[in-house]
Amino acid sequence: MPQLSDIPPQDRRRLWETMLLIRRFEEHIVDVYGQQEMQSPVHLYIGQEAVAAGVCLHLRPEDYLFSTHRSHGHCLAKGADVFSLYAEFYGRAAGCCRGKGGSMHPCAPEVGILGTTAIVGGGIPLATGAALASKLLGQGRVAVTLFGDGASEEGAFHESLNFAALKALPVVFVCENNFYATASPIHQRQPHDDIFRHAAGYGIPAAQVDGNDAAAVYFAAREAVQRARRGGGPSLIEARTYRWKGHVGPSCDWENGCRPKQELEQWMDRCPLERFTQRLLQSGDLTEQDIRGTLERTDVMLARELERAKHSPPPASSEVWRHVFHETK
Amino acid sequence: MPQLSDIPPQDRRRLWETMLLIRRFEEHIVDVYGQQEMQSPVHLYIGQEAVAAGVCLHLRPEDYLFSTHRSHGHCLAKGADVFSLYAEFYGRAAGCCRGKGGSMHPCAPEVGILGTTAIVGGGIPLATGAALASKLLGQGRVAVTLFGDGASEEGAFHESLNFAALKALPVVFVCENNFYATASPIHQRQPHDDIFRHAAGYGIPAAQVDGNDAAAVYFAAREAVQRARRGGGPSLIEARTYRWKGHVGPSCDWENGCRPKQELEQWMDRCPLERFTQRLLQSGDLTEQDIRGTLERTDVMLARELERAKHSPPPASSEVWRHVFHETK
Amino acid sequence: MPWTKIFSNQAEFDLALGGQGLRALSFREALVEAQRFLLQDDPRVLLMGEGVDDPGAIFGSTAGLAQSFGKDRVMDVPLAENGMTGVAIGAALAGLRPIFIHMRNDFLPMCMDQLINHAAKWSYMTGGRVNVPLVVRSIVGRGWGSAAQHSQALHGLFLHVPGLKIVAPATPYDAKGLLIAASRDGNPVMFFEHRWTFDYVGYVPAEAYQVPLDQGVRRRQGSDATVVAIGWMVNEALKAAAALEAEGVSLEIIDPRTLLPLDMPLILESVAKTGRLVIADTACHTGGTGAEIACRVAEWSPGALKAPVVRVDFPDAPTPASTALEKTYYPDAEAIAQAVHRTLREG
Amino acid sequence: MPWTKIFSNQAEFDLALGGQGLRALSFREALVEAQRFLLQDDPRVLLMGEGVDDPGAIFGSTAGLAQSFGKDRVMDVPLAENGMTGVAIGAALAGLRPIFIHMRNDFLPMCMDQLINHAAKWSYMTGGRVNVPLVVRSIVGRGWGSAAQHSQALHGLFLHVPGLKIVAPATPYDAKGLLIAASRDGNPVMFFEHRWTFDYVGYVPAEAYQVPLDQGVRRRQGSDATVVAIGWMVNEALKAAAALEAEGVSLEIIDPRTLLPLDMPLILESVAKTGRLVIADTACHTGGTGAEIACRVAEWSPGALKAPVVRVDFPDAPTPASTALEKTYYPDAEAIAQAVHRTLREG
Ligand SMILES: Cc1ncc(C[n+]2csc(CCOP(=O)(O)OP(=O)(O)O)c2C)c(N)n1
Ligand SMILES: Cc1ncc(C[n+]2csc(CCOP(=O)(O)OP(=O)(O)O)c2C)c(N)n1
Ligand SMILES: [Mg+2]
Ligand SMILES: [Mg+2]
Repeated sequence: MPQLSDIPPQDRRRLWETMLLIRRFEEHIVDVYGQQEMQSPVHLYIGQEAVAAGVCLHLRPEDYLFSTHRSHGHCLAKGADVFSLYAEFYGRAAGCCRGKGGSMHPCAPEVGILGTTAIVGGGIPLATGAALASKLLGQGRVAVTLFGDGASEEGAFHESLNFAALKALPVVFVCENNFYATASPIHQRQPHDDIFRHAAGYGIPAAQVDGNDAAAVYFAAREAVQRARRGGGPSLIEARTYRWKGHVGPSCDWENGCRPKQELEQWMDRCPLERFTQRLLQSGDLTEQDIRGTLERTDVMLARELERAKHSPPPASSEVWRHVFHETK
Repeated sequence: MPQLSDIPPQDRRRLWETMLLIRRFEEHIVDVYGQQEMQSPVHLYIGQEAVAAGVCLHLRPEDYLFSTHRSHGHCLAKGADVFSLYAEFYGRAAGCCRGKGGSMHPCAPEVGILGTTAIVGGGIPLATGAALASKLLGQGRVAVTLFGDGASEEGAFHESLNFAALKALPVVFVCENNFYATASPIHQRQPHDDIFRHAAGYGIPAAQVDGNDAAAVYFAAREAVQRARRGGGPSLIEARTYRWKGHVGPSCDWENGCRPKQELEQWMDRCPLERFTQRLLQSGDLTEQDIRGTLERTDVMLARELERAKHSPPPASSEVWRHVFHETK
Repeated sequence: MPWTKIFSNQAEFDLALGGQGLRALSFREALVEAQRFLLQDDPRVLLMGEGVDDPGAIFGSTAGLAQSFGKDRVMDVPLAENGMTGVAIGAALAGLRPIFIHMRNDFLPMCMDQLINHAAKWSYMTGGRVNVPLVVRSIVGRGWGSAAQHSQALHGLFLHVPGLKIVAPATPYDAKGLLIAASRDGNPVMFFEHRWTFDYVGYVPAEAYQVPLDQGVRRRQGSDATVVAIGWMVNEALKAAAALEAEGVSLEIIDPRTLLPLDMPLILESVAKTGRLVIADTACHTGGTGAEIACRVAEWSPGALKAPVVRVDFPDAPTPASTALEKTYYPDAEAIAQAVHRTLREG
Repeated sequence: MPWTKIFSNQAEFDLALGGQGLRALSFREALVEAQRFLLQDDPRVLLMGEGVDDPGAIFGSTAGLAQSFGKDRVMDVPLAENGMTGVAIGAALAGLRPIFIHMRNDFLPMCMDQLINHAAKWSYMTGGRVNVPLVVRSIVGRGWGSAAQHSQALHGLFLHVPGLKIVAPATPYDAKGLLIAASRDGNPVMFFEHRWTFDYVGYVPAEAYQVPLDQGVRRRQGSDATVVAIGWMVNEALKAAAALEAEGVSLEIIDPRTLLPLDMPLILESVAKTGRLVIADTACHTGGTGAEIACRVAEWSPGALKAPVVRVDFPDAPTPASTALEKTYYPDAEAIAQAVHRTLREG
C-alpha cells in the first residue's frame, strides 16, 4: 500500500485545495439556489470530491475529460473557470456555452473539456474517440471519462471498453460508484456492485478504490494515466463513493424517502475532504491557519464570481437561432 | 469429461439426425440457389450444425428460441417445418411468414420461435424478455438465444446479461463464435477471442466448448438448460466453430479473398457431422446402412418439400398492406 | 361535453363542473388510475422503467403502484434503454403486456433500434402471426434549463415508422381512456405525454373506459379558423381562442389525440368549414407532424384553404438552456393567436 | 450540362458524351475517388465502418483504400453502432474528420442516440465552441428479399433533427462533389446513398470539386409539371419524363440533392412555372421528406398549384421479403408517370 508520503508535497496540497474548491463551489450553489434565479437542474457532487481531485491531478491541460450530468466537480478539477461555469448555470451570455448548455453541458475546450453530455453513458464512447484521435495524431494526450454506476449498465460502456482494449487507446475509464442512479439502488439494477469486474472480460487492468480517500484515487489514477500515456492502453477505475445531496437540486433525498438517513450519515462520517484534511494536518502539510486562510480566500473568490455571474447579462434572443450549425469552416 | 455413453441412446441418434437434416437442408439450397428463384439472402449454417443440434435437443416445444440472420439450422433443430421454411425463402404465401419475412426472419410460434431478427444482437434482449415473461407467468419455459461472435460486441448483449443475472432469468445465451462477422476476423473487432470471459463480470456461469463436437455442446447445454429450468438463472455458452460458406449465399468466401482457404480446410477436417458419425459408428449407435437409409429418406423428403415450396403460389399483392398492425385484438 | 374541458386546477374545475357532481382528476392521477386498473384487470400487464417504483414515481404518474402490486409488476430497470426495450418486446411476444416508461422523450433515441427495427416490424415480418402488445410512455420535459437533451418532443419522428401507433393526450380524460386503449390494442403504441399537462384537472369517470386510437375530438366549435393542436398545445389553443373571441374571432380547435392513425376526416371537415388552418405542435418545425397534416390537407382538400396554412412550433434548433432563450424558443397562446391573425389577414 | 446526366452503363455514356472526351465513372467509383482524395488531402480524414477494409469494400465503394492508406485510416470496427458512432464523434471533437460508413440505413436506428442527442446538438450545446466534422454514409438496400430490416430508407427521420445536414446524391458527379463538401463542412452530415445507383455512370471530373450542400439542380427543363425526385428516384423520373414526352407532356425534374438545407427557391420557381407538383421519394409515405416539401409549397406559394400535390413513395408498411410483394411495394417510373397524369387530369 502506497503511503501519503509517496505523494509529492505540492500534489498533496493541490488535492486538498481542489476538493475544497469543489465543496465550496457546490455549497455556494446550495446557498443561492432557493432564490430560483439559477434556473438549471444542478446535480451536486458534494461527497464525491476525492474522485475528481485524485484523477485530474494527473492530467495536463491538453488531456481530454468527458463528464456527465454531474459535472461541476470534474470541470473544476480539470481547471475550468469558476465564473464561466456559474454564468452558464445562470443561463448568461458569458457562460462557458453562452447560456445554451446550462449545468448539464459545460465545456471548456481550453482545458480539454470538449463539451458534456447528460445522456447517461453517452460520454464514454466520446472519450474513447478522443483517445483514438490522440493516438492516430500521435499527440500523446490522455482521455478520461468519469461516469456513474448507472452508466456502467449502458451498452455504450461495454462497446467502449471493447474498442479501447482492441486498439490499446490512451483512455482511463473512471466509474464513480455511488450506489444509486437517481433514487434507484444498485441492487435493483445490477447483480452485484463490483463494477470493476467487467474489465477482465476485455483484459483491461482494473482497480477498485475507496472513492472517499483522495490518496487511494490518486495512486490508482496515477498508474492508469501513466499507462495510457506510455501507450499501455486503457484502464478501469471503480471509485466507491456516495453523494450527499439528492440526485438533482440542493436538498437531501432521504427527506423524501429516497434513501435511509442513516446510510447518508455513515457516509458523511467518511467525508473525503474532512478525512484528507485530518491526514494533512497530521502529516504537517497543513495547519489550522492554512485551512482558515484558504477557505476564506476560496469563499471570497467564489462569492465574487457567483455575484458577477448572476448579474451578467442574458443572451440576446437571436441566440436561439445561432450555433445550430458550425458557423465557419 | 463426460463420455458419449453419458448421452442416452435416443439422444445420440437425434443429435446425429438433426445435424444431418440441417446439413442436407442447406445443401439443397446450395443446389437450387443458382436458379435465382429463391430470392432471399440465405446465410448458410453448414459447418456449425453441432451447436443448434446440441442445444435444442434439451428444449421442449414450448421453450423459446431466438435466432439471427443465420437461422435455418436453429429453426430446424427447434422443430420448425421444412416446407414452410423453404416456402418462406421462396417468398411464397404458404411460407412461415406468408412470404413477408424471407430467410432472415422465420417464425414458428408452434415450436417457440416467435420471430427472428436480422439486426445483429437484436434477438438477445428479446430472449431475455421472453424468459422474464416465463418467470413472471410461472410457466417454467426456458428461452435460448443463439448469436454470433459479432453480436457479442453489441451493447445489447451486455445489457441482456446484466438484466438476466439481476433477475435470475431462465435464459441460455449461446454464442457461436465462428471467428468472423461477414469478412471481418474477430481480431479486428475484439481484443481476444474468448467470449465466454464476459460472463464472469455478471457472475453468470459460462462454458467454452468445441462447437464442432455435438457431445460437448450437448453436455454444456444440458447443464445450462437444467439450471435455467430449475430457477438457477442464466448461463453463457461459447461454442467455437466455423462456417464453411460465405457470409451470405452459397459460395465459399475464400474464393474472393475473404479468408485463407487453408483455414477453411482445417475446419472442414473437423466436420461436426462427420466426426459425430464416426463416433456413433464406433459406438455401434449407427451402421453404414442406417446412414444410407436416413440420408436417402432425408433427401427425398427435402427434395419433395423444396419442390412443393417452389411451386406454391406467391402472396397476393394486397398482402403488402396487411399485417402492418395486428388485425384482431 | 364535460370531458373535453381542461382546467388548470381543481378550483377552476369546481367552478365550471363541480356543480354537476362530476369527479375531477389531474392528468397525473388519471394516468395512475388507468395503470392501476390495467394492473388489476390483467395479470399480464407490467410496468417497467427507470424509477417507476421510487418516491418520485415518474412525476407522480406511477404513485402507489409499486406498493399495491409489488416490484415484479412495477419494475425498476437498469439504465439500458435499448436492451430493456428489447426485453419488454420479448416479454410482449411471450405473453406479457408491458408498459415501458421513460421520464423523458430524449431517451427514446437510445432504443430506436428495438422500436423501429423490432417492435414496429414484428407483426409484418411474421406475416401477422406474432404481435407486440407494448405501450411506451414517454414524457416531454420543458423549462428550468432542461436544455437540449432533456426537453425534446420526438413524436414526429415516429410518424415515419410504419407499424407504430402514436398517441398524444391533452386532457386527463383522454390520458386515462387512451392509455387503457393503448394497452389493449395489441400493437406497439408510443404514448407521448407533456410534463406541463400533468397538473391539469378535468372530468374523469371512475370506471374504466377506452378512447379509441383513431378519433380526434373537436375541443371548441368555431367558424373563422381551425387550429389543430397537439398535446400541450391544446390548452394554449384554448387560451388563444378565448383571447380571440374578445376580438370577435371564432376559433375551432381540433385535438387529434392520436397522431397515427390520424383522424383526417375530422380535420378536413373543420377546414372545409373555416377555410383557415393553423397547426400547433410542441416539437421542432421541419419534418414534424404539422408537415404531414398540411400535406394531407393539400392532397385531399386542395381548394379548402382561403389562406396559407401556418405552423406554430419550435425553431429548428436544439433547446437552449437559458431561461431567457427558452422564452423565445417556446411558442404559446400568443403565438397561436398571431398565426390565426396571419391566416385571417392573408386569406 | 454533362454533369446532370445519368447513364445506366458505360456504353450509353459513350454514345451520349464520349465524343466530347469526357471521363465517365460509376457512382461507386466516384465515391472511391472522393474518399481517396480526402484521405490523401487531409491526414485527419478517417474512414470507419464494419467491413470498410474487406474484399466486398462496402459494395465496392471503398475499394483499394485500405490497401493505399492502411487499416488505421480505413478502419474496420466492431459491431457496436451506437458506441462506435460515439467514438467517431469523440474523434471528430478531438480533431479528426471521420467518415463513418454503414452498409445499410437500417443500422442507423442503433446509433440514433449518438446522432440525435450528441452529434446534432453538440455545436449548439457548447454555444458554438466545439463542432462535429463527421460524415455518416449509409446505403439504402433493396431487392432480393432484403425485407424489413435491410431495405429501409430513413433520411426522412433525420429531417426532424435540427443540427444535422442531409445529403442524397443521385449521380456520380454529385456523389463525389457532395461527399467532398460534406467532409469539409464541419457539421454532422448524413449522407444517404441508394444501392441501385451504384452502377450508374456519369461524367466525373478527375480533379477535386465540391457541390454545395444547399443547392438543388434542375435535371430536366419542362413546362407541364414538376417532379421533385430524391436519390434513386431521379433516374426513375427521367425515365418517366422520356415516356411522357412521347405523349406530349413536358416534365421538369428537380433533384434537391441536399434535403437539409433544402433548396426551396429552386422548387418554388419550378412550381410557379408548371403549377403541378409530384414528389418522388424512396421512403415510406407518412411523415417523410415529401410532406415537408409539400407543406412548404403550401405555406410559401399557396396559389401556385393548379392541381393537388401527389406523393409517390412506398406504402406505410415495412418492406416485404417476397419478390412478388416487392414489385407492388416499390414505385417506379411508371408510378411517377401515373402521378403526373393525375395532376394533369385534376388541375
Ligand atoms: C440514457 C439516459 N437514461 C436516463 C437518464 C436519466 N438520468 C439522469 S442521471 C440518471 C442516473 C445516473 O446514475 P449514475 O450513472 O450512477 O450517476 P450519478 O447520478 O449517480 O452520478 C438517470 C437515470 C439519462 N439522463 N440518460
Ligand atoms: C446491427 C447490425 N449491424 C450490422 C449488420 C450487418 N451484418 C449482418 S450479419 C453480420 C455479421 C454478424 O456476425 P456474427 O454475429 O459473428 O454472426 P455470423 O454471421 O458469424 O453467424 C453483419 C455485420 C446487421 N445485420 N445488424
Ligand atoms: Mg450513481
Ligand atoms: Mg461470426
